[in-house]
Amino acid sequence: MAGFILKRLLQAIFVVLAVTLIVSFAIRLSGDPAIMLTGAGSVTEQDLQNIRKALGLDRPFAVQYLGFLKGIFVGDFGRSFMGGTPVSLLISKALPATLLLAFTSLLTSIVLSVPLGIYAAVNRGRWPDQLVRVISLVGLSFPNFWLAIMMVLFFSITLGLLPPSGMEGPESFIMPALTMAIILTATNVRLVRTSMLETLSQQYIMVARSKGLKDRVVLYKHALRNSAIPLVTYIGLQFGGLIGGIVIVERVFNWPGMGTLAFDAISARDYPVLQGSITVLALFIVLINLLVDIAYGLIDPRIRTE
Amino acid sequence: MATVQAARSTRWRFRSFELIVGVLLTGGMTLAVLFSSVLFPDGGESMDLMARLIPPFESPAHILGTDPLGRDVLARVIVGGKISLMVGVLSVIGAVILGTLVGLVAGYYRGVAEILLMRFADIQLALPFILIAIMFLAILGTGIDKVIFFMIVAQWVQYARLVRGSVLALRDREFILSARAIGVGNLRIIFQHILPNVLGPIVILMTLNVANNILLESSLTFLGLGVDPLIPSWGGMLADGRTYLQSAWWVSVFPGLAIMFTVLGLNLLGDWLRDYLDPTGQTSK
Amino acid sequence: AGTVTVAVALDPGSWDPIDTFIVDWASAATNIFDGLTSRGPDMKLKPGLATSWEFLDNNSRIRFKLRENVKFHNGEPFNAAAVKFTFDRLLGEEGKKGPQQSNYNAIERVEVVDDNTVDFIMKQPDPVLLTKLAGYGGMIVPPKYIQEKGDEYFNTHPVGTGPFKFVEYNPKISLSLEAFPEHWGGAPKIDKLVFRMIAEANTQIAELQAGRIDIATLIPFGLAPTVEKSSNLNLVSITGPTTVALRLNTKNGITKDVNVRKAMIMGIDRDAIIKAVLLGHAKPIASFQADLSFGYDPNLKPVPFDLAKAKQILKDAGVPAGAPVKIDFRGNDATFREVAQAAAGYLQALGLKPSLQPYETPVLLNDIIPNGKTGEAWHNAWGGWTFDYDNTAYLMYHSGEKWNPYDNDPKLNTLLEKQRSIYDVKEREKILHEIGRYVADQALEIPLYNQNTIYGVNKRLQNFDPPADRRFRFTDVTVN
Amino acid sequence: MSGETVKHVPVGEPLLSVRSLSVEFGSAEGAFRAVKNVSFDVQPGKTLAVVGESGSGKSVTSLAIMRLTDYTGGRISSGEVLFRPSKGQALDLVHAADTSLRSIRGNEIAMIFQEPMTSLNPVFTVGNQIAETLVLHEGLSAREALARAEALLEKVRLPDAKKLLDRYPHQLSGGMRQRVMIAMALACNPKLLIADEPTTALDVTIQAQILNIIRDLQQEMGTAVIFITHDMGVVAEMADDVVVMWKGEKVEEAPVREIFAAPKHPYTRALLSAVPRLGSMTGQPLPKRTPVIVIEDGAPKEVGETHVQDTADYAKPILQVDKMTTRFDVGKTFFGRVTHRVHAVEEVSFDIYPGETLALVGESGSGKSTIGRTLQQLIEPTGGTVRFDGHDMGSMSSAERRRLKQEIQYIFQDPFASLDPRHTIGFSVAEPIVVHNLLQDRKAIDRRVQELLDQVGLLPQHAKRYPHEFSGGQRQRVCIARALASNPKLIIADESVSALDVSIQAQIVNLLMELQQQKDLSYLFITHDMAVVEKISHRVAVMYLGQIVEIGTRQAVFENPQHSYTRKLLAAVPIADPARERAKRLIEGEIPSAVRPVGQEPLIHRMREVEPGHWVAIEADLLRGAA
Ligand SMILES: Nc1ncnc2c1ncn2[C@@H]1O[C@H](COP(=O)(O)OP(=O)(O)OP(=O)(O)O)[C@@H](O)[C@H]1O
Ligand SMILES: Nc1ncnc2c1ncn2[C@@H]1O[C@H](COP(=O)(O)OP(=O)(O)OP(=O)(O)O)[C@@H](O)[C@H]1O
Ligand SMILES: [Mg+2]
Ligand SMILES: [Mg+2]
Repeated sequence: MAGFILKRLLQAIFVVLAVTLIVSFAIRLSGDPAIMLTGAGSVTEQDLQNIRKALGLDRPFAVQYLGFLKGIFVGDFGRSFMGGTPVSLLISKALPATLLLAFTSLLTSIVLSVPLGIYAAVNRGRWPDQLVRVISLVGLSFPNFWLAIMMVLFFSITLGLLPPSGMEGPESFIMPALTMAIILTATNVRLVRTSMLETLSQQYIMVARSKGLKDRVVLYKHALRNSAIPLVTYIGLQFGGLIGGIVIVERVFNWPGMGTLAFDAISARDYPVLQGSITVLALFIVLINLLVDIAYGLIDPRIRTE
Repeated sequence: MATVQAARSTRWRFRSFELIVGVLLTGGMTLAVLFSSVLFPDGGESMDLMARLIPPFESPAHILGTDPLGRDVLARVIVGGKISLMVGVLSVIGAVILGTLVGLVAGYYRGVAEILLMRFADIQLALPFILIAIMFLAILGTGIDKVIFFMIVAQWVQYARLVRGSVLALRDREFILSARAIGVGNLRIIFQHILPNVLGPIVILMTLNVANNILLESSLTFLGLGVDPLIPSWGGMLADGRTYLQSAWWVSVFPGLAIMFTVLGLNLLGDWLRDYLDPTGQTSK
Repeated sequence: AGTVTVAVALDPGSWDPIDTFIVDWASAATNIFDGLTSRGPDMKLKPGLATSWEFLDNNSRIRFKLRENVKFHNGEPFNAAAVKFTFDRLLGEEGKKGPQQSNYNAIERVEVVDDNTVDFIMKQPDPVLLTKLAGYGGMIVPPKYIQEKGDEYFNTHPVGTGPFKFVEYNPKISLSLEAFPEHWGGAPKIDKLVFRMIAEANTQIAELQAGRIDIATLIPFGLAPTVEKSSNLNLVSITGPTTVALRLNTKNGITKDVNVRKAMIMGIDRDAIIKAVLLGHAKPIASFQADLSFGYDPNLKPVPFDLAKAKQILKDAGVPAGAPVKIDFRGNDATFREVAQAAAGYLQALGLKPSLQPYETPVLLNDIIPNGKTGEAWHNAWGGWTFDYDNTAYLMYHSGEKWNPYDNDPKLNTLLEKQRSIYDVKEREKILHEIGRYVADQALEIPLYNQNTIYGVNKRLQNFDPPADRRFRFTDVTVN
Repeated sequence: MSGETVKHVPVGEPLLSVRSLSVEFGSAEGAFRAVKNVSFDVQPGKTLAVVGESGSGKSVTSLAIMRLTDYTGGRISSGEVLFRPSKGQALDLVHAADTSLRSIRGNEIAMIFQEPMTSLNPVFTVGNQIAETLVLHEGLSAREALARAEALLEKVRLPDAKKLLDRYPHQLSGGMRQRVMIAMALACNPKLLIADEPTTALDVTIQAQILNIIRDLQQEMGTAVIFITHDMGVVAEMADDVVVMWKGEKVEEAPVREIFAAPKHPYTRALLSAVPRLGSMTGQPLPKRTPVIVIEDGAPKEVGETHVQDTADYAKPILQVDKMTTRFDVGKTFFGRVTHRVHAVEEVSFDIYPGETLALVGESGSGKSTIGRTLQQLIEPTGGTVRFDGHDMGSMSSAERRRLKQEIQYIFQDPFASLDPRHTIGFSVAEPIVVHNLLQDRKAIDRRVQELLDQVGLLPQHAKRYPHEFSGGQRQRVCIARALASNPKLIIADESVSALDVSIQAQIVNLLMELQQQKDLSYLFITHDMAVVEKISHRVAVMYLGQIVEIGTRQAVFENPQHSYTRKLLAAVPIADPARERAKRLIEGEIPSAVRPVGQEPLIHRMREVEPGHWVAIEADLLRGAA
């Protein structure tokens, strides 16, 4: 186990390094922050040079990149080109917001998709099954910003129940989390259903029933844990997609998270913020995947001993 | 024998629901899209600024109403299917072909190809998709071709992973061993024995991704990185219609419904196809 | 008493006046800082921290009398030293790092005459200097505070002489201010002023409808009717500084031909677009400036829409049917997305084959336009914040400017340079008129419209005088 | 299932009374009746064996008794299942309410299933799974339940019971798992135990142990047992009474001796005729095929002829294996260094002659399949030489090696798993012809496929069907046809008949022998079933832990077994003769593992010739090696 974690950590470092390299390089291909900072006015090349120098962009790419790497190790991601706020400060505010939202969404999706998936599997081929499958697909048919706006119109404007945007209290989480959860649920329901069907046909389920256990115990104790592996794997994979998709949800709900931070940084070509935020996001995604691998072992002892 | 019969008849009924509804939805949509140039010779481009935002079912000339520029929503939904389906289908096909080949090679031959693939996959998974899309399109510029290209680049790894996983599970299966025992060569094993057996999950992922990619175009438009708004597309219409959700719901709801029916149809067809591809009839899991 | 909440789209990141050019900065910071001059909601220039000024030494020295007994929020006195410090900083090393310096390059230095008098020594004439002193970079900052706390601290903890003082700043979320009762113009009537950064228009409207903000500043015209219909909201639509044009590529494609360009101008029914797409919240223009702008020529009329004639001209020019016209535009401008489609509809009616290419704004502004990679036409929206045609025309038409990737017209260059050296108002205006006519004659762009500034405002706001340039002052506003 | 009916059953009546039970699957119109009007009684403390071929409805009947068919999409369409619980009145389980059913399941009636590997939930500890029942039915606290679980594990003679409680199923061997399963079933002292083929998946020696345990516990606790099996040997050893099922119906019911002595129904007779009986070949030097009775159109019919298999030609071996060794690397350190190896095959030597069948016997994991797979070039050997037709395989070019795959064919244990489910069997049978380019013309290939199908007793139209559309026996015929397609000289049959019903098994064995006679085929026949080996083989090699411990003619090895392991193997085979005394054979312990740390090589034992051609390992060596 220790060896396994060590190996995965080494891989993780490699992945995060590769990600930082790709991002640092690509963002530099996409535009010059000096021009971004000067806006629409009349600027001379000299003005631009001055700004580049002030931002340290006059150095060769390798030097800039190494400097960035060095910074990472001491937890210093540099300062934003816009306003000079330390990137680490920006991230330390945005990261919890995003992680909270991401986990709430995942949790919501699990809470929705597990019972639905089990229900569909138990009723396989009958109308409840078809209904669940069809409904779950609706979530795939509208883009998340659209669902989000609709939800705001309904819950905030028509009913006046929830705040339309911002991160204020627990009620602020409901709509953003639901928006993302609906989309995740579409695929998760299928997944739960499939692996549940697989599990339910196993002999140990019949054995559990032959012991006189209640259906609920059979389904949620004996079957669910065995079906959880594919779900957990997928959730690990989803996390990356979730973080990607969070950009839009954060924007609609004006959520002060990493998506907003990174998106604004791209728009402004704010290299340090972008590099910093994508690095941290990548780190988290990798970490989540690592946790997923460890969770495997907890869920399924067969994997633990390998 | 009777069992097989009984099992098959229930399966057939189950399948036919999916097949009929799937074909009706997908086929209807495809036909409408294919014949859109006959149905709407103007390509949904005719603009009438004086007839903007007519609600649906009010004017016989505009059954589904008009958009803010006075263009016929029905025409644009039908014509828009062309681009949306093209984006969705081409990107998926491209990614499937690339990903499947890599996955087969990596899973079957293992070695360097596999290591490279897995590291690739790790990196790709660690990159927040939309953000990378924004950067990618900022560098390359926007355009349908680029959006498709990007989606292929971004998604092939999914298929490669999936295929690799299936191949790993398959390669030690007895029928592969028995083919090898007979003297069947590697290429034939890969394409005759392994590929047909991994198609099922690929089909399912494909149908899900078509939806995903149609919507991605929409998200890109939302973020200001869409494609030419003159060319109608479902995603573009949804994104543009967001300003009118309170005043003119029909502008975005109808393209959304079009996506929904297509997604539903494709998924049902996908489920059916997966079952069909599997002659053992272990019905839709 | 009470709190007013305003939604702005962007967070400038720094509240230091010399670091930014973002309008949203000004929407908020105008309440924190004062300049030597200021502009009212009617865009007329007024005294600010300077009570009067006079031009000396053949206009190369401008003497300002400063307002007395003015204090910064931290208690530091406002005086000539503060003015000198402000401009030394703007024109020196610190200013180099930001975008504002280049606007003020005409100033050689600032000299302290006495505690309440300063002289601006000019390097070269700048006819719009007084306007610029009301601009972002000219905001007066506290010398002691900055020297003590450092620039970085100042970025996120701004101190000025304005009617509201800084309370709290949550990057990307909000900026909170409270009334500064000792303000020289009198204490504000509300206690608190909050600016929330909300980038998405639909979200701003939703917050406005929910009564959680009082002013929404980001309203695509498509959403205007929604605001209008809400019982608790007012839609404010006032003439603003922003003009929108489709600039034309004079080097390549069919737009190389001046007659083709003219035909395109003639073939687009801009009145119809203004009426239908912009719902009347705009005015037609004949040159790339608003009617508030100095240099505006009321005699220059927009080319009237005439499809038949335009078609004829195109035919005479030998343009084949279906000739491509590619229009590059900012992809995130929801309103213009519709305008562009409408314009394209007209071009199509002319027998051309228009296509629209959305770009991420930085890419369009930093790469496509300056490097001459545009199609036949490109979207140019111009803020014209100085309300002086010079600020537009020079950048748009002088050769070598980044907004002018294609044209190099010696006559235009001469005219543009000439007006920059004259202080004589009448004379300058004449030249600016001439430039306007010449550009129209050359059909360098399709002038589309002067777009209104629109706000959604909660009806509970009283005495709110909406400014065209979005630089709100909430001194007199009350809420109920 | 509403309206709980309570019937009064007088004392002394049967514990369980199944009355005209019918079970259906599928929807009402296309319903398929898996069990038709079956009735039988189970007396307290007695064992009722239910026998019948695969698919005859045995499992469905047993599930229906506990009404577990509800969960498989089945429906009890008629009949009643009267059960007399220890407290209260007799109850018709068919109409019992869910709550009373649940209080009976696992408490009054318990069940053991066929596959010990999949009967235990892999993600919960053994202790947890046993205790669960106790907590549920006896209301014990978790701690008490665990203590009881430990006692139960001891009862089924599992060593180290306390530690076992915290183990997960995958950490146990098949035999241990089945014992855990038994412990779990017996946890609440059920009145009735239903054992559905509880030993089919196990090795013979383990099977013998499990049967012993069940019998002992039954006596100790007075439990009645319904024992489902298709192995007549097991029936003979276990049952008091026997119910024979055929196509969903009960065709015969009688005390066990009566069934064996005087079977009445044709199917029972067919079944008994096909049962290979160990010792039936005693005194005969060569294998012999004998006719089998099959039921065709409801009537018994004898197929096949008697023929002595005098096909072997001992002039020159076709295959010579010399000191072949195959090992697998398993444990690896973090840096990829191998720490453990499976010594699957160690210095094994034997020859096979044209027309001869060499049987390779031994228990699971002894390395039989590894030998076969190495010969078929599916695995690279670690050492030793193999000559085919005099040519050294190690020095062959790749083209020659490919050709060898045509001359040697392999038939796998599971015919279903070894056919690609996505291709028709016509495709599969044609594949060797195509890949070895034996025929080019499409038509000629089709003709050849038809011919092959015909040879193995299948119909031409079968070519278009998919594997799942065949029965197990038919599938194995397909595999044989496929093997024959390339005109091989040697066929390696790896447990090729183990998964089949006895009557089908007998037919396939006959088919193989017939083909051997026609085509002069050599067989390497891998199996653990001693009875089949006796019937088919010319010579026998017994494997233990990767080495051959005894090799010789069949007659020599069976009639004069020298090695203790060979004897143990023979003794563990259940004898299909209830008249024989039910000896309590003491076979204890598990087979040691072939996994060894790197550097710790197993000892290669020496062989001695006890009679001409009959070699036996010197046991002293072996014991030292295993220790
Ligand atoms: N869930 C089910 N759905 C449909 N048919 C079923 C189902 N379970 C069993 N059957 C059918 O019922 C018949 C009897 O099956 P059953 O499992 O009882 O046979 P069996 O005698 O136990 O055979 P085996 O020895 O192979 O275990 C078979 O034809 C089988 O295909
Ligand atoms: N690919 C492999 N990797 C590691 N170990 C293996 C591999 N194949 C077989 N083994 C091990 O080699 C030993 C011999 O296996 P083999 O399959 O030859 O046994 P067998 O006698 O055929 O048993 P069975 O009757 O169960 O088929 C076993 O311990 C097995 O676990
Ligand atoms: Mg069975
Ligand atoms: Mg084997």
